[in-house]
Order: sequence, then structure tokens, then C-alpha cells
Amino acid sequence: MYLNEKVVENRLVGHPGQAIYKMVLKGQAAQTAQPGQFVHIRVAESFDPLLRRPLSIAGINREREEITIYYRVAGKGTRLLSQIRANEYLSVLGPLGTGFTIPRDGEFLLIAGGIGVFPIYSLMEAVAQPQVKIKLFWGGENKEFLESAGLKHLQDLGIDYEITTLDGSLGQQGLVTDPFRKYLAEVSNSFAGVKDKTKTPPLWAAACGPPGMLKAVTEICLENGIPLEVSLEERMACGVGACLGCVCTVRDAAGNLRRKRACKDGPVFEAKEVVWDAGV
Amino acid sequence: MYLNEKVVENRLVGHPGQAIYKMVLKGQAAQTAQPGQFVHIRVAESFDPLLRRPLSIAGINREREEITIYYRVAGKGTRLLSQIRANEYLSVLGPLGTGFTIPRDGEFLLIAGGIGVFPIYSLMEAVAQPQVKIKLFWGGENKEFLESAGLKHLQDLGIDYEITTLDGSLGQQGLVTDPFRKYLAEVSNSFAGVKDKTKTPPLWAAACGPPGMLKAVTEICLENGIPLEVSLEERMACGVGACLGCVCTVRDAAGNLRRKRACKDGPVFEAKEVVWDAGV
Amino acid sequence: MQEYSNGHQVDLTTRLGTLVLRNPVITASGTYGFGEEYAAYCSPSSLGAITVKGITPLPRLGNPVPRLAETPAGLLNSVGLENPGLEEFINSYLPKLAQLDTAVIVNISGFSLEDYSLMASALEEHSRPKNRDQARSGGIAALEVNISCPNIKHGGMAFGTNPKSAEAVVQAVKRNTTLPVIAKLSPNVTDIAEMAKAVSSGGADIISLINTLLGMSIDIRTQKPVLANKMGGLSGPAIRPVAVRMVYQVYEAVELPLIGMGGIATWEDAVEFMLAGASAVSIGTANFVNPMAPLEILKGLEDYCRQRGYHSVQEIVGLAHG
Amino acid sequence: MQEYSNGHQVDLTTRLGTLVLRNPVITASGTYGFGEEYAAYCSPSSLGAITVKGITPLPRLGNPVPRLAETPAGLLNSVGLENPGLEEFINSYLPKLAQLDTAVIVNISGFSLEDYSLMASALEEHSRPKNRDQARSGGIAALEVNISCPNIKHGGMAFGTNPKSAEAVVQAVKRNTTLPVIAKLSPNVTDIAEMAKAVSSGGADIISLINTLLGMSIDIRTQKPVLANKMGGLSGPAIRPVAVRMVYQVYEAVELPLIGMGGIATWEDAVEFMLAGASAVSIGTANFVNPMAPLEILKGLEDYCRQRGYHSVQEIVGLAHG
Ligand SMILES: Cc1cc2nc3c(=O)[nH]c(=O)nc-3n(C[C@H](O)[C@H](O)[C@H](O)COP(=O)(O)OP(=O)(O)OC[C@H]3O[C@@H](n4cnc5c(N)ncnc54)[C@H](O)[C@@H]3O)c2cc1C
Ligand SMILES: Cc1cc2nc3c(=O)[nH]c(=O)nc-3n(C[C@H](O)[C@H](O)[C@H](O)COP(=O)(O)OP(=O)(O)OC[C@H]3O[C@@H](n4cnc5c(N)ncnc54)[C@H](O)[C@@H]3O)c2cc1C
Ligand SMILES: Cc1cc2nc3c(=O)[nH]c(=O)nc-3n(C[C@H](O)[C@H](O)[C@H](O)COP(=O)(O)O)c2cc1C
Ligand SMILES: Cc1cc2nc3c(=O)[nH]c(=O)nc-3n(C[C@H](O)[C@H](O)[C@H](O)COP(=O)(O)O)c2cc1C
Ligand code: FES
Ligand code: FES
Repeated sequence: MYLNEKVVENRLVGHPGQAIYKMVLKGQAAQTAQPGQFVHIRVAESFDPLLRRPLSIAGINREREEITIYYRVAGKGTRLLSQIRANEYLSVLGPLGTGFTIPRDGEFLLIAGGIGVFPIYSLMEAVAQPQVKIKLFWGGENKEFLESAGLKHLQDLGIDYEITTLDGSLGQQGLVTDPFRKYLAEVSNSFAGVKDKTKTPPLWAAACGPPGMLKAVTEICLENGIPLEVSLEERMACGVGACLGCVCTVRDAAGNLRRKRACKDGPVFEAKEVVWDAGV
Repeated sequence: MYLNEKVVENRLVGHPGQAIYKMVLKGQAAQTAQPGQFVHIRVAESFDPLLRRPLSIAGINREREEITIYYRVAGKGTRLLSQIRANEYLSVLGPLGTGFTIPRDGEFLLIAGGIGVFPIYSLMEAVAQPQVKIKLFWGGENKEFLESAGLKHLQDLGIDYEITTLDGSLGQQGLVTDPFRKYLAEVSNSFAGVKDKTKTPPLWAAACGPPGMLKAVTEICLENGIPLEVSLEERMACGVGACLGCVCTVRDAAGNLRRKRACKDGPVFEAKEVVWDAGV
Repeated sequence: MQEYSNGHQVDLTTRLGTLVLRNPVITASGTYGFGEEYAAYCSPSSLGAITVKGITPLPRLGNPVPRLAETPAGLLNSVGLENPGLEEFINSYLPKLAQLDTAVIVNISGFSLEDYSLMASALEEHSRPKNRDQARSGGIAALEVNISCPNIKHGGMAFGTNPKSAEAVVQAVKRNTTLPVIAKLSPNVTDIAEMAKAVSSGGADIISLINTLLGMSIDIRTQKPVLANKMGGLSGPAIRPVAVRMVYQVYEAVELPLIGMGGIATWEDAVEFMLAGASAVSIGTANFVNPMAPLEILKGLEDYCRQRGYHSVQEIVGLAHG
Repeated sequence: MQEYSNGHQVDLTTRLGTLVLRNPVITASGTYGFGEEYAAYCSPSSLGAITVKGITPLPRLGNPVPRLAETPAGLLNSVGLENPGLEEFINSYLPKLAQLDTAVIVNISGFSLEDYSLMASALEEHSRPKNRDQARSGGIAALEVNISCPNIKHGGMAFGTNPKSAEAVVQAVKRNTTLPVIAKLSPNVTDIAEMAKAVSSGGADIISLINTLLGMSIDIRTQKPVLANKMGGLSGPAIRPVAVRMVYQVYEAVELPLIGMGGIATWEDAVEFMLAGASAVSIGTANFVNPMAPLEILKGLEDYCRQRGYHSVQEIVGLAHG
């Protein structure tokens, strides 16, 4: 959809040095938005910057007709976005792309790296708890980042989470894959006695973060036989599948390499089909 | 000077259809500004639009450290300018250029076409009255335009003026040169008896407006032997004399064609040296 | 032009030789997918024509990512002609395209003269409208010969920067098709008029220009080119002045109808190209910025003509000359 | 690069063959007047060099106005080499230039080989520093041979789009001067590497690139070209990707030191050109937008090198290759 959405809120959240903003948009996008989808926003009328900016939908409130976006000021586009004021209107394409599958039972393991947690927010809200148990593994640079990117929000939601930081300033020091791997080991130990695997609660996983992390998480899930969906980020131009700028590489059933478009066929893909570091 | 000036005021004045804005800037520019000079403003940080926009200094208040600018939204640069809010800062080069000569006696005839009146405002304020008598001839499209571009301001100043409009909706219908020519005929009649021309009060003239008007005014003044200064508008890039983009053509003492830069050698020139429609 | 009232109809019909379009607004190859992607925003049925992504004889994965880099008012791309290949195109895409109520221009790229001949003759079979109605809406309306893609190692742009090869390629296509042949020129040449004359001698019915300017962007953090393929094609408003200049030059050099493109984002830009000599305009990168751009441009063109009293949009073509 | 502390000095000295500059930031010909106009904003003494407006043997009025047209992230100009002519330049401008505490590069343009020879030998006499101190600050530091001006009818760009003539012009200058000779290339060519090789054979000591891209803009109100001269040269951020690509290509084609320019507006842009292979950068259109740009760029370059542990700014030249 090609929309004019009203900016209800647009403000810095957390530590200024982290430059993370929360934006709430009111309009039609909320009606059909699904977790994992994104909106493609024109940040200014000028042709510099030229392209729209893709941002994940981090919150969906159909009643209030609002979606929430979290973004980090990364360059000139997001800087311009941060200067937009409440009550102004933004040109928005979306919701775009194919979102996450939402499990209806079992345990849902969420793995987020850095600002990759933003799409995970709307995903968590969409999961019916407690029928589905959620556990989040979130890794970040440091405490300041995690606080700015929504740690308190997680605590308010009462989500079960484990935190890692690169510098050890909060949670465990290291990579987010460490506690994830450890947790899977515990789970598999605790079910070691159960012969009939249909009796164990099904495990599902979804991840979003930098490519290196996604690749590692994919390996872990493949080893453990856990179905994983990953949300990929690629530079985008059109956002609707027309330009072929944002492709990722997958292996099809016949074993051949193929391209899929992150904007249209994704950004969420089944991890097992993704060919990491395709090099072609 | 390369300045950061604070926007004190920036608002539409008059009829919305005329899209004329008044902007007041506080900062160092006011200290040295002279009537006829201009400021070169960067309207946005982006490279589209790329260039600064030249705008005449229409009011100078050294005590309050403020200059006033009037501008009409003509395209994307002035549109962006109109969106700037009070208390924001603008990157300003200036005051730039060479302004008007300010007469100290006699009668000062001012001829303005359309928005060419804006630099005339600061000129009128700089003239010591009543030692110098001011008379303004101002022509515009229609009543709405004149009202929006400062007619009331003129009335408040108590300036002696004559108005023409193209459609006759205010003042006399026709071109501003009509009443100007008529006035000069009256003046010359009233002094017809005076043999000693040194006894008649000296006449000076200054004009700003579209090139066709300036050319006509120049002819009238040459015929009547009245020293005239004209303010020329040319497209500008640098504004400081470096790019040679804004030249006009003059004839030097030896009769040769030469170029002068509107931004540095002007925008105010002695009318008699200007070669109109040089064609080279 | 007082004889026309302000409300008169403007005839938008655009005749490019034998290719007749209902209006002069086309979408550019590679920026409008295969006609489906933007359909929700800007219906193909309101456009003069759509041009599909460049097709090659065999399927291509294209270049690795990153394939995009933004530059001031511009976009660098190195998609590298990713496409399903001729066979799959004919089997899976063409039937859907034929159902669109618009003229479909198929953009073809090759690595040898044989490639071009092969594609022309294969597509020839699918070009014949099945009935009278399809003359406008079905089948293939024209072939656009891409001799100007900067994103592939061999062929592509090489054909487009040498007059002799350009002529030969167009000739090869022309020999194998009855469809109108559009030769798409590369701007990466010293003398665009010479190239236009060459494709004209080769038998081109229409010339389209410009393709992208070869460019590059370097990431100062990684100290490597941003694009995996190093170089890419520059498109968007940044290149518009170069494109307008080339349309103007080619208009004076050859008699063929021109399709102008390169940075058109507003109706004012489209008017500029038509005044320079383009009989139709193609919208590329602007789709990414504003998916409604082609429609807004069409409306603006029509209003411009109406307000100035032109009966047909074609009256403004080339007015900036002389 | 942990062996360097964050506060270390970065050597900015820039050696372009025998032309030694105190730093790699130069102002581009035609955008910085004759060194006076911007002096209040950006002192020539803080720059590596300044390049003066193009000089021709005889004075020129240049083209009629309008000479400027703004385009998205770009500027079209058709100044047409307005300049006081060789004699007046030597008599009135050079003495003042010689007093500036910076290297002065004189940009020369001609309409024939003789023009170029004549200017080279006339300027040769004024090039000798009167004392040791002037070796850096006085006289003429180098000649930049402009074979690429798109704004004049004869000569100019014609020399710059034909390898043979380009070689001949450079040779003519070289024979008549002991100064370092910079050949300035036009981007309006099919093969920039070929042009670079040609001027290299002609004896150029340094290559500067790029001059402006030939472009055009049409006023849809008047239906005429905006520029009185119809076409003009496109400069500014819009052309940067083309310029970076050409610097990258020329770096691989010849061994000569390069001065990179074309749309540099920020220090990040300058780093991009140096990574692509430029040993120095020239700032043109950006001066109009931000008169402090050259100083900000210099500071940014220095900080970039310091933070990454380079001892000399020259260490980053060409790093984007290989
Ligand atoms: C589907 C999708 C969803 C996204 N969701 C979010 C979100 O919810 N919150 C958020 O903060 N960011 C998100 N991003 C990233 C966001 O789009 C970019 O940070 C933004 O476009 C940068 O624009 P800019 O003009 O500020 O920076 P630029 O000046 O364009 O770039 C700044 C830096 O970011 C890099 N960059 C730019 N675009 C991308 C990209 N698409 N992928 C990877 N690197 C890029 C550039 O190379 C550069 O190093 C998402 C990206 C995608 C593709
Ligand atoms: C010395 C000087 C003083 C000026 N003072 C004032 C002033 O006090 N108030 C005011 O409203 N305007 C003034 N102008 C004109 C003003 O600079 C232009 O209207 C403005 O730059 C247009 O910018 P834009 O981006 O809005 O329009 P653009 O999109 O750039 O152009 C809109 C239209 O204006 C034309 N145009 C653009 N620049 C110029 C120019 N320099 N001269 C003539 N036509 C141009 C374009 O061709 C186009 O038709 C002055 C110009 C000069 C040179
Ligand atoms: C992402 C992208 C893909 C393109 N693919 C093709 C292509 O397959 N064949 C072709 O002839 N031109 C291709 N082009 C060039 C466009 O059709 C057009 O000539 C060019 O982009 C200039 O127009 P614009 O500035 O309006 O985009 C592509 C352009 C872009 C931006
Ligand atoms: C107004 C103007 C005048 C120019 N005059 C000259 C000139 O006299 N000689 C020359 O070699 N280049 C001239 N140039 C080209 C610049 O030196 C430079 O090569 C070009 O503008 C690209 O750099 P930029 O994008 O940083 O401006 C001129 C450019 C502009 C904008
Ligand atoms: S961004 Fe264009 S296809 Fe995905
Ligand atoms: S605007 Fe550059 S010389 Fe006047």
C-alpha cells in the first residue's frame, strides 16, 4: 500500500549516544501489518537522499491504528527521519514483505543480535502466551545499548530472556549464541529420558541480527533439528520485488542455487534454504 | 562572512496565494549590512537543492542585531526555506555584494517592479529624511500582490508613493514607468523657470525589478540626466565572485565590453554602464 | 493559443513509427519487474507501455550482493542481468504479461550476435497478437535491444560503445523479427550521435536512451568498493542533465523516434525530455522513490499540454530545438 | 595498527612526482577565482595548492548569461572560459598570486597546439621562484593543461576526447616548460584509461580528473535550454560516482600520480577518491555550497588517518584496489 501515515510520536529513547528513536505511525498500515514485515519510508521530499528507508515493524496496534518502529540513526536518511515532528505526515510503502510464522504451541526461541531485536518485539506480542512459551536470547554491544534498545520494555512484558554483551557490562560476556547453545543442551538433557519425541513440546526458533550471527544460529538449529526462520537485511531500492537489488541466495529442492528477494520473498526465510556466503 | 544566524521569525505575510514570507535573522550579519547587499543562504543540509539562495537584505536593525528578508516561494529552495522554524539556525554567507549609494540631499526617486521592492525597503530606511525627500514608484501584478509584499509597511513608514498594477486592481493600471515618466515631466516643468540648475534640488534614482523595467527606467533617467543605480539579479552559484556565473555586461571607459559580477561588483551598478541585452 | 478552451482533450496517443502507444509514459527495463510488482500502485493499464527486465538466452543469477549503493540524487546498481532466461520467460512470464492491458516491450541482452538473433527469433513467435484486441494489449509490442548494460563482463556495454558492433547487433535482431526494434544506447561514449547513426543504419525503428552511467562508490570503512561487482550503473535524477543533452543531440543526428529516459522523476522532467526531442519517456529509478510517479507524470504532461493549448502531446516533441 | 597512539601526527605532505604540496587538498580551477575571493573563508595558506581559473592566450568574455543551472545534486555551468587573457594574467594577477603562501597551479586552455605552447613558454618565465622560500609559496608550482572544457566551441574538449590530440597538446606544453605538467582529463569519453595512457605518453607528470560531464537543462516555461550556450558542464555531488570510477580505472592504467575531483563535498568523499587512487583531491563546486569545505575536508582526512594509525596520508592512496 502507498500510504500517508501520521507521525504520532518520534523521539529519542535511552542514551543519546546510542541514537535510538521510537516512532509511532497512525494510519492504514496497522490494519494488515504482520510481525517480520517492514515499511519503506520516504524520509524527505528531496532527491538526496534518494531512496526510501526500510524499517521493521516493531509494534502493531490495530485498534489504535498504530504501528511502532524503532530505529538507530545510522546515516543521513535516519538522521532526517529523526527530525520529523509529531503531527507531520510521512509517505510510507507497506506493510511489505513476508513475515514470521507464528507458532501455536510448544516453545518459541528467539535470538536477536543488536537492533535485530526490533522486529522480534512485534513477533513476541503476536504469540499467544502462555500456550506458547517464549524465551529470548539477545546480544548487544554493551549495557547502554541494550537499555536504549528496549530492555525495560522486555522486563515490562515479563518475557523470559537471557542477555549477553560484548564487553560484559550487562548479562553474560560474549556472543548470544553461547547461552543459546547452552540452553539447547539443557533442554535436550532434560528430555534425554523421553523416548517418544512426539511427547516433548515442539521447539521453534526465529532470529534476526547480523549475518554472522544468523549463520551460527542456523548451524546450531540444524544440529538440533529445530525449525528456524531468519530475517535478513539487504540494501533495498524498490522494496516490492521489482529491482532485484536485495537478493539473497537459496538452494532449491533440486539443489540449484537461486535468488530470492529479501523485500518480497523475505525478509523472513526458512534458515535451512539460505546459502550463506554464496560468493556468487 | 560565514555565519550561523538564528531564525527569529519566518512566516507567511499577506495572501497565501502570493506565498510571500518574512524572515528575521539574528546574528552578526546586521553589523555591517548595507542596503542593496544580499545574504546567501543554505536552505537545507542536503545536496538537493545544491546551491545557496541569494536574498536581498530588506531591513537592518543593528541594535537588535537583526536583518529582515522578504521572499517569495518560487521553487524548491524557497519552499524549503519557508519550512524553517523560529529558533533554528541557518548557514548564511554575507552580507555580500556592493549596495546602493545613499544620497545626502535632494530628492531620491525609487522605482521598484514586483518583489524588486524588497531591497528598496532597507534603502528607504537608511536615507536620512527629511533632508532627502523620497518618492517611490512601485508596480505589481495586482492588489493582492502589493498588499502581500508590504503596501501597509509603506503606509506606516509614511513614504510618498505611487502604485501601478497590471490589472488596475490598485492604483493606476499599467507599468510603473508611466507615473515615473509623468512625474519627471512635472518636475522638469516646475523647474522650467529656474535658469541656474545648481539651484534646483538634485535628483537621484535607484531601481530594482525585472530587466525590461530596469532597461526602460535607465532610458528615462539617461534622457533626464538623473544618476541611476540599478540592482541586477542573476543566477548565482558562489555569491563571492569566484565562479563567474552571475556576470552582467558593461561598457568600460574605452568603449569595450567587459563583464562584471553581479554578486561582487554588484548587484548594484551604475545604470549608465550596463549594456542591456548584450547578446554575447 | 487562445483558440482552445482550457478544458479541451489532449490526444495522448504516441506513435513511435509502427509502435503505437496509448500515451507516452513507459516504465524502464529493470525497474518495474515483470509488470506485477508495482501493479497495486500504478496499474500497467494506465501506462503507454511497460518494459520488462532484460532477458538473456540462459538464466542468470546476476552479480553477488551488495548490488545497490545510493549516491547524491543517484543510485548505483550492479544487478548484472539476473533473469530467468529466455525459455522460462516465454513459458512462465509471457502468458501473464500478455494478459496485461498495455504494450509490453521485451528488453533483450546477449553476449554474442547469435544470442541476439536467437532471442529475436524465439520471441518473434510469441509476438503475434492472437486477435485484433491483442494488437494493443497482448503479446509483445516491441523488442528493446540492450547493448548498453554496464554490469556484465562480456558483451553488454561493449556492443554499445562501438558503433560497428552496435550496428551489427541491431541488424541481427532486425533480421529475425517483424516487431519494432528499439535500440537502447549507452551514455558511456564520446559521441552519442555517432552511436545513434550506427543503430539507425543497423535498421533500428526507435532509439531509447540513456542506460546508466558507469560509476563506483567506495566504502571508507572497509576500504573496498561498496558493490560486490565493484562498478555499477548510475541512474536517477543525478544523471538527468546528461540524458537530456544526449536526447537533444540524437534528435538532431537521426530521424528516428526517441524514447527518453534517465532521471525522470516529475512531470516537469518528462516535459523537458519531450522538448529535447523524445516522443515518449521511460520512468526508471523514480518508481523506487514514488511508485505513483508514472501516473503523476502522465497527468502532469496532459495538463501542461492542455494549459498551453496543444491538441496532441506529440506537438511538444523537439520544441527546444532551433 | 595498535602500535600508534591515537594522538600521533599524520604527515600530510603530498608528493605528486616533483610537485610537493604541504597537504593533499587543492581547490579546483574555475571554482576558486584567483585566490582572493574565498580568502576570508578559507585561507589559501592552509591548502595544499590552489588552481586558478583557466587562462587563454587572449582575453575572453566567455558565454552569455544564463551561465548556471542547478540540477539534482549538480550544477551546470557554461562560463565559457571567461578570463583576462595571458598578458593581463601575468601582469595583474600573478604578482598577487605569488604572494600567497600556497602552491599555485595555473590552468591553461587553448584552441590550437600553438596556443598551448605559447602559454607554456610565457608562464615558464614567471615560474621560477625568486628564492628558496618561494619554492613552496611563490611563483607558479605547476601547469594544468585543460583539454577538457566542454563550454567552448572549438578546441577545449575536442582535444580531450581524442587520444592523439591529447597526447600532442601535452607534448607541446611539456616542450615549453620545466614546470610539472598536469593533464586534466575530460570524462566525456568512452575509454578514460586510453586517454590517460595518451597523456602519459605525451609526457604528463600528473593527471587530474575529472572535468565536467556535458549536460543540458531545458526550461519548460520558455521551452528553450536554460543556458544561453545550450549545453554546459555538470559538476557537483551528482557526478561523484562517475569520477570515482574513472580515478579507479586510471590508477590501474598508468603509473602517474593522480589528482582526483568531481563532486567532493565532504572528507568522506575525499577519502573515497584517495582509496580509489588519487594522491591529492581537488574541491570545486562544494566551495559554493560551503566555503569552509576544503578546510573541513583536510581536517577529516587527517583524523581518518590518525584514527586508523596511518603515519602519512599517502598510505591510503589506492587501497581500494586488489
Ligand atoms: C528489511 C529491513 C528492516 C530494517 N529494520 C530496521 C529497524 O527496524 N531499525 C533500524 O534501525 N534499522 C533497520 N534497518 C536498517 C535501516 O534500513 C538502515 O539503517 C537505514 O536504511 C540506513 O539509512 P541511513 O540513510 O541512515 O544510512 P546510510 O547513510 O544509508 O547508511 C549508513 C550505514 O548503513 C549501511 N546500510 C545502509 N542501508 C543498509 C541496509 N539496508 N542494510 C545494511 N546496511 C545498510 C550503509 O552502508 C552505511 O554503512 C532495516 C533494514 C532492512 C533491509
Ligand atoms: C542578488 C539577489 C537578490 C535576491 N533577492 C530576493 C529577495 O529579496 N526576495 C526574493 O523573493 N527573491 C530574491 N531573489 C531571487 C531568489 O534568489 C530566487 O527566487 C530563488 O533563488 C529561487 O530559488 P528556488 O529554489 O525557490 O527556485 P528555483 O527552483 O531555483 O527556481 C524557480 C524559478 O526561479 C528562477 N530563478 C532561480 N534563481 C534565479 C535567479 N537568481 N534569478 C532569476 N531567476 C531565478 C528559475 O529559473 C525558476 O524559474 C534574489 C536574487 C538575487 C540574485
Ligand atoms: C536496478 C536497475 C536495473 C536495470 N536493469 C536494466 C536492464 O535489465 N536492461 C536495461 O536495458 N536497462 C536496465 N536498467 C536501466 C534503466 O532501464 C534505465 O535506462 C536507467 O536506469 C536510467 O533511467 P532512470 O534514471 O530513470 O532509472 C536498470 C536500471 C536499474 C536502476
Ligand atoms: C563554474 C565552474 C567553472 C569551471 N572552470 C574551469 C576552468 O576554467 N578550467 C578547468 O579546467 N576546469 C573548470 N571547471 C571544472 C572544475 O575544475 C572541476 O573539474 C569540475 O567542476 C568537477 O569538480 P567538482 O564537482 O568538485 O566541481 C569549472 C567548474 C565550474 C563549476
Ligand atoms: S528492493 Fe527491489 S527487489 Fe527487493
Ligand atoms: S555567483 Fe559566482 S561570481 Fe557571482
